[in-house]
Amino acid sequence: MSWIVQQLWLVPALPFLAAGVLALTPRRHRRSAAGLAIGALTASLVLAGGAFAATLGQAGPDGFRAVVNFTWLETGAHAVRLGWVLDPLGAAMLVMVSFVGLLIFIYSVGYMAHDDNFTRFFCFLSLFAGAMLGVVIANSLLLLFICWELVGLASYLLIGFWFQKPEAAAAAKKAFITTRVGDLGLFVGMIWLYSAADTLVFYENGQGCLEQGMVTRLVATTAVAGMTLSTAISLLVLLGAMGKSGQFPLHVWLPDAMEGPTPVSALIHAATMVAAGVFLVARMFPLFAAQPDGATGESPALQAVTWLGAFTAVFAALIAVAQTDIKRILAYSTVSQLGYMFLGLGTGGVAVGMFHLLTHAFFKALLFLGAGSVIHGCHEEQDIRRLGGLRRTMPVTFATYAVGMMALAGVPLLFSGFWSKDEILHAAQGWKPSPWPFYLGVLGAGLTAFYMTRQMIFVFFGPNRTCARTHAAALTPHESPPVMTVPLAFLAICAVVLGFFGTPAWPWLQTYLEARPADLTAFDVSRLFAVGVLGLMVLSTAVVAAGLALGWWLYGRRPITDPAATDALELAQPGLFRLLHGKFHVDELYEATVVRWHAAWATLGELLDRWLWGGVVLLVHGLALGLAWTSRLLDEYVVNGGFDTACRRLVRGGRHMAGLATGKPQSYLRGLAAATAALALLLLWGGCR
Amino acid sequence: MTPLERYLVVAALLFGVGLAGALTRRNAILVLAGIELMLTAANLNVVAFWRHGGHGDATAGVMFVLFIIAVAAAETAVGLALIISIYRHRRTTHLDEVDTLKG
Amino acid sequence: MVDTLDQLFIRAGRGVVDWAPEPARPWLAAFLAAATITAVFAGLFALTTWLERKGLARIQNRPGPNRVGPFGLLQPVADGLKMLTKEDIRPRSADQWIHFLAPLLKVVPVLLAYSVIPFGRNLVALNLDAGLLFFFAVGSITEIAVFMAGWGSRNKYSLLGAMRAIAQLISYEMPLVLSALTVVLVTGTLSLPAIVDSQAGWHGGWLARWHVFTPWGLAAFALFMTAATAKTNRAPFDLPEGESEIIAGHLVEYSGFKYALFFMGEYLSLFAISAVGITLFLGGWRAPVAFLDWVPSYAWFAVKLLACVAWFIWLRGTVPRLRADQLMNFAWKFLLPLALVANLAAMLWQVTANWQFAGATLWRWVLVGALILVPYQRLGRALLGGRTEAPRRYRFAE
Amino acid sequence: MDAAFSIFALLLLAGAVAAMSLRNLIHCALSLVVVFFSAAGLFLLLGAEFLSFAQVMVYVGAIAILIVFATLLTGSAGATTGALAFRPWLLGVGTAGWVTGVIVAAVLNGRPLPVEGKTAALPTVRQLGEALMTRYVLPLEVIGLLLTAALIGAVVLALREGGAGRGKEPRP
Repeated sequence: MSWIVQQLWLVPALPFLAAGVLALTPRRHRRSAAGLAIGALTASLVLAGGAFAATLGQAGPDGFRAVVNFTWLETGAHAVRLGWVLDPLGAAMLVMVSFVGLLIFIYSVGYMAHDDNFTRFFCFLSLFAGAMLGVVIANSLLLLFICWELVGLASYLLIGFWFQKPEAAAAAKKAFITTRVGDLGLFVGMIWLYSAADTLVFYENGQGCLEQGMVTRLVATTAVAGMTLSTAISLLVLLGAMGKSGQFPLHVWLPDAMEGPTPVSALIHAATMVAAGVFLVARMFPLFAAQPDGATGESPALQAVTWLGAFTAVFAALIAVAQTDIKRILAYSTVSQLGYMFLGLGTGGVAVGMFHLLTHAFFKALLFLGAGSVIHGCHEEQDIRRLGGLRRTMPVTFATYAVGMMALAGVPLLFSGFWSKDEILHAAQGWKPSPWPFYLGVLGAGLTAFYMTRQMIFVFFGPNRTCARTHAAALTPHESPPVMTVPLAFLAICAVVLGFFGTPAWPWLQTYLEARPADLTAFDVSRLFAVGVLGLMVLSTAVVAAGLALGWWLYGRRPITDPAATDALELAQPGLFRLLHGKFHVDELYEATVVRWHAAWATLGELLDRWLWGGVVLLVHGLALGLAWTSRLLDEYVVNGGFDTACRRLVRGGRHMAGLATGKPQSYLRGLAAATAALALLLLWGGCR
Repeated sequence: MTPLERYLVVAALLFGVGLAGALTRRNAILVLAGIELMLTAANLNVVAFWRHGGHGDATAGVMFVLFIIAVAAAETAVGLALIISIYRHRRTTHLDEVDTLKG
Repeated sequence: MVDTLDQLFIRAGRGVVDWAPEPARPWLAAFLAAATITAVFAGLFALTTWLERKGLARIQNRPGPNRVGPFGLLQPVADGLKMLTKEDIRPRSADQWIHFLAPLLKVVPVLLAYSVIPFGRNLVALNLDAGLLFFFAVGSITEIAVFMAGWGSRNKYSLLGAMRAIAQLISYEMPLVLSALTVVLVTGTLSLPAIVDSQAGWHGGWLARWHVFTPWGLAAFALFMTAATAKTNRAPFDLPEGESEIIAGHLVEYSGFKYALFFMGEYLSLFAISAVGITLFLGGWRAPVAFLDWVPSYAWFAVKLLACVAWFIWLRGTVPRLRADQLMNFAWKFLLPLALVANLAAMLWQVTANWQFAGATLWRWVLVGALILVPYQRLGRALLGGRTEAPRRYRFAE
Repeated sequence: MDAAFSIFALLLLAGAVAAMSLRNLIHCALSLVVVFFSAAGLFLLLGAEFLSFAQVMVYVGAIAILIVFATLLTGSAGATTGALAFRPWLLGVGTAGWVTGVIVAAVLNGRPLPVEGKTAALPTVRQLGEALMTRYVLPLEVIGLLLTAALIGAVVLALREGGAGRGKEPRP
């Protein structure tokens, strides 16, 4: 247990500390705030690098894994244990998150220069970074869930950073609530797992819930509807992952999250947070992949992941084709790529999914930051129809954006996107249960190429349409300052370089993540030309070329000059274009069903509250009042009245009797004599005759 | 009328006169005198019964009357002392004026 | 012979009574007795008035009444005539009834008292079982009479005199009764003839066993006689009639026959009380010594009676009058306690009666004597209140 | 025998009526004496000789004098006190009449006593003495105590409390 593993908790702790300090610093210390945030993250990056180096050296039987656990909460017999773990999966994510985060921190110093809530922004960013790093190293599902919620909080705060804008506030609420729906699934799954496995720690020398002994026990018991317990829990965890990663039913919040500042979109909605869902599935992979020993074929959970991923990929790609906002196109592209990652996980396992996640993180961050510098340059203009012709005015942004676009589209050989997508398609091709995910994957790749070229042409080629805006004087777009363009360059380089680590010829990353047999680790170009691999590469290249050509043909030949001009695709397919532009009206669907249903429930509740409970309260109130009144009346007239009259009569009677006591002894004597005589009379002639 | 009844009737009449006096006279002393009369009537009754009412304990009647006489003497002494002290405070012996114990 | 002489009167009386018809016999006997008693004592009254005036005179070194009859013997008749012929004044504002009844109530009870006194051997008008009690009961009526006299005459001084007289009478009744009680204690009976019989027998064969010859008897007799003088308002205690005080006290408004009646009542009560004294202490009609026993019983009684009268007259002549408060203190603080002591002495005498050893009687005398004398000396000293008598300086009358 | 009884009874009732009705208090007191005497006489007739002498001695000798002294001390001697106002007077006499009526009625038609006739032997004074000293010794002691207490009480009550009563003219 090396020093680095012991101190691994510092990686998330430093950004948290920075967030705490920044929260207290007054707004005017802008420079020191940025410095503190960036410093903390660089420290974390160094530590992450150290940890990564540690994992490289010693490859254990199933890869390097070092665990530190401690008891957090002791309640009688039960003890809730937390802890952190260092393994290849975690190490890779650590490095990716802290490196990309650092670049985005530096970028946002320039981007947010004019904003007066500068320190607050960096405080939230540090908070987010800390939480994300926490998710990565967590060895217990509970600790993971805690950091997962913090990440959700950070995303809410960052989306709604410009809370003055109503749309931003609404978007933040939407994001938070939709992810909460997913988190609910994760939460129920967690509790179910705890009740079944009696521990939430992943790896604890044998007793951990992801270790073989516990997993076989979970698989053995059948939970609800014939599914094994592990499958049921995995599906619930998948629900959480869908929420956070914006998969099909719960993807609506991601496009609206673009209201937040662009570095936020880049960091959270491209690179890290959305990747958390995929990471969660990768972390819980043994549970997902668990099969009752007799069964064959894919485990139901992984089949679900695959189908979900494939469908979302195509679905999002279709919508992206018809969008006009530069960041929304990228948002839908992220949703689509996440679909691909799930597809990779479902068919190829952790290594395939993670490889695409890592590559996607870099080039998607690059694209977002590029869009950011475009918006920055064109004075907050986001509608691509009002952009155009920025090739000459923003050359660096154009160049880096082009690299990113080609990586995303999957231009062969040089760019990382091609290699990671190829791995997924290869795995999907070999997927036994059904060939359809492979076909959807190929279709998605083509669509991706098409909408990226559409966006490139609209934004960078054709005449510059910004000056057509009415009110502003001719605002000439200008290139972003170096503090923004340098990170772009770095990211572009990574987008290219990272691809080479996972090619079939030298699958280092896969072996690193899944500890494949030793022979595969050597560099061997010949594997490239294996029959299946080569054929697939040719197919995907053809598909990408087709997409590019279609894009250029539709938009490149006659770039539009009037922002109000109708879209070429719309001319071709007006109905389909409107459908796609309307995002399949999923929002309206939700609006119509969930929101109204909720509203109905709310009004019902309100009515219930007003009439039923109100009525009861009123009733009780009336009762009490009535009771009080009657008791007052009773007291007033019956008791007092009766009592007083009785007292008065008594007093009067008393006074009469007092009359008897005249004070004159003779009257007493008279009475006495008369009475005795009467008594004598009675006795003598009365009874005892 | 048997001799006994004669004595009893006389005693009753004496008692009645005594009571009438006690009830009607205003002066406290006379009320006391009335009471004395009643006591004498009672004594007369006792002796009459002792003498004529069958032989009973030979000395009972006499003893009884002796003690009554003694008590009557004590009572009169104290009564008159009271009357004198009342007179000294109220300057009057008229009973109907001494009625501060009125209810 | 002695017996016939002794029983002379009784036999005569019985003879007269036998002569009367049967139903009236008790009435006649009663009348006879009453008549003789009244006659005898009225006569004695007259004699005593003379005797007193003569006695006092001789004491005061003067001749006394000697004009009316030989040696003034008819003086009482003269006085009587004077009383009868004097005008009987009645104050206008006087309360007639009470004024008139007073002297009557003075005399009648005394005469009643005589009925129980045994003048001679079975020479007693009424031998009552509770004779002594009768005597005292009747004696107490005189107080009512004195009050009626004092109040009836509607005179401030007579009322004052009456109040003083009544106070004196009541105060001295207590010692009188208690000293008589000593004798009752010893003899155990209230009837006077029985008391006389209890004094029968002779000491050493010759001296009579009178009560007076016992220590307690002597003391009781002295007390009795003192109380008696006070009871009859005589001599040292004659405060009510004392001339120096309020002249005739409650008798101020009386004159003529009523005054005479009062006077007679006074003397009669004197005789009565001394008669009782004699019966109680001096052995009634018994002879003092054995060998003189033959003298008839009534004679002895008469002698003793005269002796007592002489004693009273002598007392009147010599002893100065007492002041009112001295009178009261003397009664309550001296006589009463001594009477109680006398009772105690009598009890002690009775208790030690059965001492047989030699000199028992002497020891008993010493013991009982001491029991009487010590309180006597202490009380006397207390009565003086620490004032010692100044040495007497005689000044002979020049 | 009846003559004596009727004389005494007559004297008794007349005295009583006089005592209760005479205007002058002293006359009333003196008529009381007559009542006591006639009562003593009746006792004699009834053979209770010792009682009659005790009656005379105590009542006439002590109580009558007490009453007379009381009348003098309370200054109501000369005064002529009338009876109560008419209504209470009537009430008083009425009640007395009622009570007497009841008693006389009871006496007259009451059941005759089982044993009629005179008590055989009249007790002598000696027997009375012995009875007093044996059977009735406790009552005797108590009476002694009572009389002492009454004596002291009367004296204390009648003592002049520091001349409080002086000064004001006593009303009749």
